[in-house]
Amino acid sequence: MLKPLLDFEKPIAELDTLIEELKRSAANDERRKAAEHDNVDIESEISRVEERRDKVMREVFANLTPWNRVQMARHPMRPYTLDYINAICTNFVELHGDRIGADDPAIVGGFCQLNGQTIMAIGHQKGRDLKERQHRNFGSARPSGFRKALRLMQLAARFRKPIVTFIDTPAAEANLMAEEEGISRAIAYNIQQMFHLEVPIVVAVIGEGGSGGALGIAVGDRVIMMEHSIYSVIPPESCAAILSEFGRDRGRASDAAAALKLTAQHALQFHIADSIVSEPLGGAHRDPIAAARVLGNAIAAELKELASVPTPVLLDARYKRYRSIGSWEEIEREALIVPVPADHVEGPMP
Amino acid sequence: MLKPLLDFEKPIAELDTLIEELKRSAANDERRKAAEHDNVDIESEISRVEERRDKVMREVFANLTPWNRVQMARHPMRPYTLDYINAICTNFVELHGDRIGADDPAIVGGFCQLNGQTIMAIGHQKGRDLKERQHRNFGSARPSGFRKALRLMQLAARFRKPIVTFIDTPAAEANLMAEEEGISRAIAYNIQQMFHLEVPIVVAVIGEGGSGGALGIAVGDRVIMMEHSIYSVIPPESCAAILSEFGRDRGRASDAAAALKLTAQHALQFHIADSIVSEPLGGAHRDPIAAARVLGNAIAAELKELASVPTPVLLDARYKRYRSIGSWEEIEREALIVPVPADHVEGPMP
Amino acid sequence: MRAKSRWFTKPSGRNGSAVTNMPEGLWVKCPRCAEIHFAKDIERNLRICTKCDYHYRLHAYERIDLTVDEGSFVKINDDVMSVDPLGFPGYPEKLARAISSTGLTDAVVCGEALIDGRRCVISAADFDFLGGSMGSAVGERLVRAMELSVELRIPFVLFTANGGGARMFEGLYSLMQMAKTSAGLAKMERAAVPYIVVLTDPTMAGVYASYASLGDIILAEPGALIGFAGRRVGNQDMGMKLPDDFQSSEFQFRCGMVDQIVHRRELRSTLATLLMLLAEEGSDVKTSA
Amino acid sequence: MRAKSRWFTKPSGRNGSAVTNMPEGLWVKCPRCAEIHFAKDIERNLRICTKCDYHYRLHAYERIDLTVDEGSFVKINDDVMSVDPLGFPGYPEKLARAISSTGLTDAVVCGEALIDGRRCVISAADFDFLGGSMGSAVGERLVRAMELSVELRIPFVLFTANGGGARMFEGLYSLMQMAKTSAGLAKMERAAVPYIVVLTDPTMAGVYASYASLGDIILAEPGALIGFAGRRVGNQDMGMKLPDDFQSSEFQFRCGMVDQIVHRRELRSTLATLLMLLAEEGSDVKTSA
Ligand SMILES: [Zn+2]
Ligand SMILES: [Zn+2]
Repeated sequence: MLKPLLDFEKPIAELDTLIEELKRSAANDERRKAAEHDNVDIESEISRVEERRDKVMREVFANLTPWNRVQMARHPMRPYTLDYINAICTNFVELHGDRIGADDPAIVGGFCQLNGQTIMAIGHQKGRDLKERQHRNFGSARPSGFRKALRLMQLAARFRKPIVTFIDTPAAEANLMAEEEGISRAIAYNIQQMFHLEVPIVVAVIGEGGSGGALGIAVGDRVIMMEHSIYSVIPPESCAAILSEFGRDRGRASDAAAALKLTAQHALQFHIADSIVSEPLGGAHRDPIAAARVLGNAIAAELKELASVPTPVLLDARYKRYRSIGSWEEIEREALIVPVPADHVEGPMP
Repeated sequence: MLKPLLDFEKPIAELDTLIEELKRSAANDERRKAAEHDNVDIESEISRVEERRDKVMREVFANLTPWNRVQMARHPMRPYTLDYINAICTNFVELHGDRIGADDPAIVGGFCQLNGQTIMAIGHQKGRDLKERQHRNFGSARPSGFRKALRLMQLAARFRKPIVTFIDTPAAEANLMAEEEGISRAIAYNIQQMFHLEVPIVVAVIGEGGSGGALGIAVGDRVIMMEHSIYSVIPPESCAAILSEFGRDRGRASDAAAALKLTAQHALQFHIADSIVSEPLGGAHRDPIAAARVLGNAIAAELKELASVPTPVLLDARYKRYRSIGSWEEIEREALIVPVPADHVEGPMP
Repeated sequence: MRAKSRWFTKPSGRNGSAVTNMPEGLWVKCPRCAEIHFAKDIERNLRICTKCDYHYRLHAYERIDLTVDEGSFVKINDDVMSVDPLGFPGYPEKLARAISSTGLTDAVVCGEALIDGRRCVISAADFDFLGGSMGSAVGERLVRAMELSVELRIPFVLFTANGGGARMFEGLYSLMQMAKTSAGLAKMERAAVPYIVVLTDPTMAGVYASYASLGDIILAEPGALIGFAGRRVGNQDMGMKLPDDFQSSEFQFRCGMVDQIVHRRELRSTLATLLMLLAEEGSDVKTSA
Repeated sequence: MRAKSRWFTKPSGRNGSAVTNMPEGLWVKCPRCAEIHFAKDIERNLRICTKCDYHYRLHAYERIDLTVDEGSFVKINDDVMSVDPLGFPGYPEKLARAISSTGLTDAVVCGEALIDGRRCVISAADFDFLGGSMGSAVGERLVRAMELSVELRIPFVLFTANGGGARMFEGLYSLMQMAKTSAGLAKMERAAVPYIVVLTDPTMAGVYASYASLGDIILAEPGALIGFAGRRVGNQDMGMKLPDDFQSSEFQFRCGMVDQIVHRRELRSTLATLLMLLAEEGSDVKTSA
């Protein structure tokens, strides 16, 4: 089966294929002898191609556009929440159900151990193959998913177990049934109640941080973003489709992606993310175990730091963290002029 | 339109009709003159019939069977929750919805004032005519009804407003949808959470206290029962249909009603009700305003008493109240014999 | 482009509002029943169609005028202004246009006021200001209003009409205003200070999925558009027939999200009753207007 | 009638249980797949059908034996006995019969035990004792178990099998055991002591509508009957087709009421893992059995 590839991964994949072929030759006595006969050193040839591959990879990944980041965040081979939980944690016991009427497979959660400490791990869950994707509703949570998540978070808080959430959703479900079951209220209530949880919360954005659907489980004391994850108020396609600036054309999603400043690097710059976890060269899916190890260490380090914070201080800091987010200015009445930033001013300043 | 009547109300109703006719005559000049001509004093005739009617009524109501009490509790003319709220309270603002997916008309609730004090009034609501009865699901609450009630109770607790609940339900809804939406969990969760509510709760059983469907909003610091209300673990019809002692015959519901000891007077005797509110002679429906006044005063008196109890004491007393309910005995190993009460023992005691 | 205009117009309404939303001209055609009315008749009828009861949208100051005791409104937070943190194409121009056309400094107006003699903090959004959308300035204004409510221990009454949801021109900052306003409401919840929401036409997306859904009590005007995702999105994704009243006040009421649908004519008295009922024990003294 | 028999039989199981539920005779027919098995084979297979995986009901002590560390079970509350508070026709006789036929003193057995070295309070119901129904004695036993959990700060693990719900022979007293047990669980909730429920066949009515639904974590054995009202009642009232798995573990799982359906073979290890995960910080020391 061919692995799905992004366009800019193709030159890398070609070299990967070449390396694999060379390795197969090296393992094949006959071919090996033939190569020796031709004075070809397969080992050094492999090293040479690997170097070239890594160089290409470095170049490609040094020049990712915001749209490329969106593609990386949505990469079909990217590790998902359960991949990380299984790699980072032990003794995961998945807990199900909202105790109201449903169990939403688009959000998973349960108790497990990280470095010997019990945590509550919760995250959006996408599916790998078509069947599982549909089962998981592409990671778009329904109201019952948010309610299950809140139930589990409150359970964890009662038993004083810290909470780790994994964010990876295109958006919350928005169909008729979601509306009937109060998707807006479910998200809003989660966000509000997360400010009351008396345990540390670490949020890890591992893929798509899709607007309210992400935020519904993403209020935390620390927000970690994977290098190739994104966090956005609106999918760039929808943004492009709405705004005349992008010709109301979904095809111009890449322009919208650039305008929205939705990359992990921007979130860090805006002080909405606290740190970025580097991914293996080429992205987490090229080496999921290594990616998980680095993320796991980052989460553990944050949890360790938060463990010593007294609960009232923790809750107060959480409040202040979100209370202070925003970019605005306070203007004296007399100075009231339209606040146009310098690079949008036409003509000389007065 | 003929008012619905119970069998044992018929002799009373006949006299009522006669009194009404006499009064019409008294108000009619022509007939009055005819009566005077015949030396009949209509006024004293009215008094005489009224006295007889009251005597019959006293006799009938002094000899109600448990089954008659069940009939009274279910009387189609009996005042319902909203009748009491409207009679007792002012400024009632009904609040709707469980914030999850539905608003259940079988439970109503909202803020209002009782003697100038804000309370949260909540109750099962039956319907008077066929259409409203169906709309109210005959007072059988769905999971969303219990969830709405809990939301309102928690709202009241946050704003430190006491809670008054009115109990009048045959049972909780038990159909497929109720099961799917977790009717059992909804009831259980309400019961549990009511032990956390940091405000006084007064429960008034006004009609049918139907098992779990009643208890789901009936955990309180005081339980008042109307004279002709009942409180039962199972409808007597179902009890009769299940047990061979009653020939597994729904028709023997009256025997089951007697065995179940489900009247207000029994509940008082079992220390499950704290007091009984007397109803006007003939039942609350003969004078709903008077009935409401007495109930209102009883509730207000309980609230006044509870207002001065410090919250931790209140919650502790509520716990102890329910923790101590039950009839059992602790038997030393050596003394282990089947605990058969005296009136069931056959033959002479040893 | 550099806007030269000052964006606050001379106050003319009862509470210092600029009357801007009166339909232009003598006649007005009802968007629901298509009846032609004298504009004056609609105006006199609280902006409700005299034939089909359609509730026209109100501007923020019109809303406040209809709700609070005359002369009691004291504006707050009005100097918290939006900036363009992302350098988003077209945003500064849109902002300038909204400011000059509405006479407002951003999409919500906040203040302190009396309703039937009872103190409260009040806020109203204006759909004509970028669809009433929530950017950083809106978030900051609302949180300040909430904090004032907590400080004074007086209820916060909020009218929505934030059809635009989060203001995407501010990217992640605008998304985070959902968390910011909800943080403020968590604080109100802990302080047990009442928060009453009135959902008005239209209330969508990031606003409905944050502070608009979190009222201790949630009222709605009849027939308002209230929902999560745009109707088109819903249609597309579902391939199923939507109910006629999808995403209306009535739909949300049926789904248990709304306490009461209140006719505009009853709104002020309902709010007054609620403020009376929710007054703290011992503090239930009306302030004379 | 006056029962003369003592109702406790000589302990014979690992934890002092009377082995009573082994199908009589050499052969046993599976109630689900109708396959005829050697009784010994079923017994060896934890009372699970070797063909269709049907989970036979277990007696209280069999359940405890399967769950706790050998020899660790210490019975409590066993002397709390039912009386006949209402003088209900036939109740004393039924009680006497249940006692002598099961060898139990009432429908639930409670105790302290170790599961994989971790202390807990444990309780198991026995369907053969008046359908496992909840009377005053059951309520008292369970609340004492909860209070012990709180006192010792160790989890409470409860197995249901209370098909009978509330024990109607005790009238209002039995109904009130729903409130009494829920009160105990409110206390556990406030004390933040874990409460783990395992729903087993059958769990209905007043039991499911009180403590059986209130687990912090709720597990269920496959194929158990779990629901509110009897199937007939449901059918009657609805006049609609019920799903094939109506009121099964799987149905309740689908409806979000159950955390996990756990095969009997995995139950002990799942409980052990949960007790390990839920151990309080600093107290996570296993006691050697
Ligand atoms: Zn019209
Ligand atoms: Zn079988």
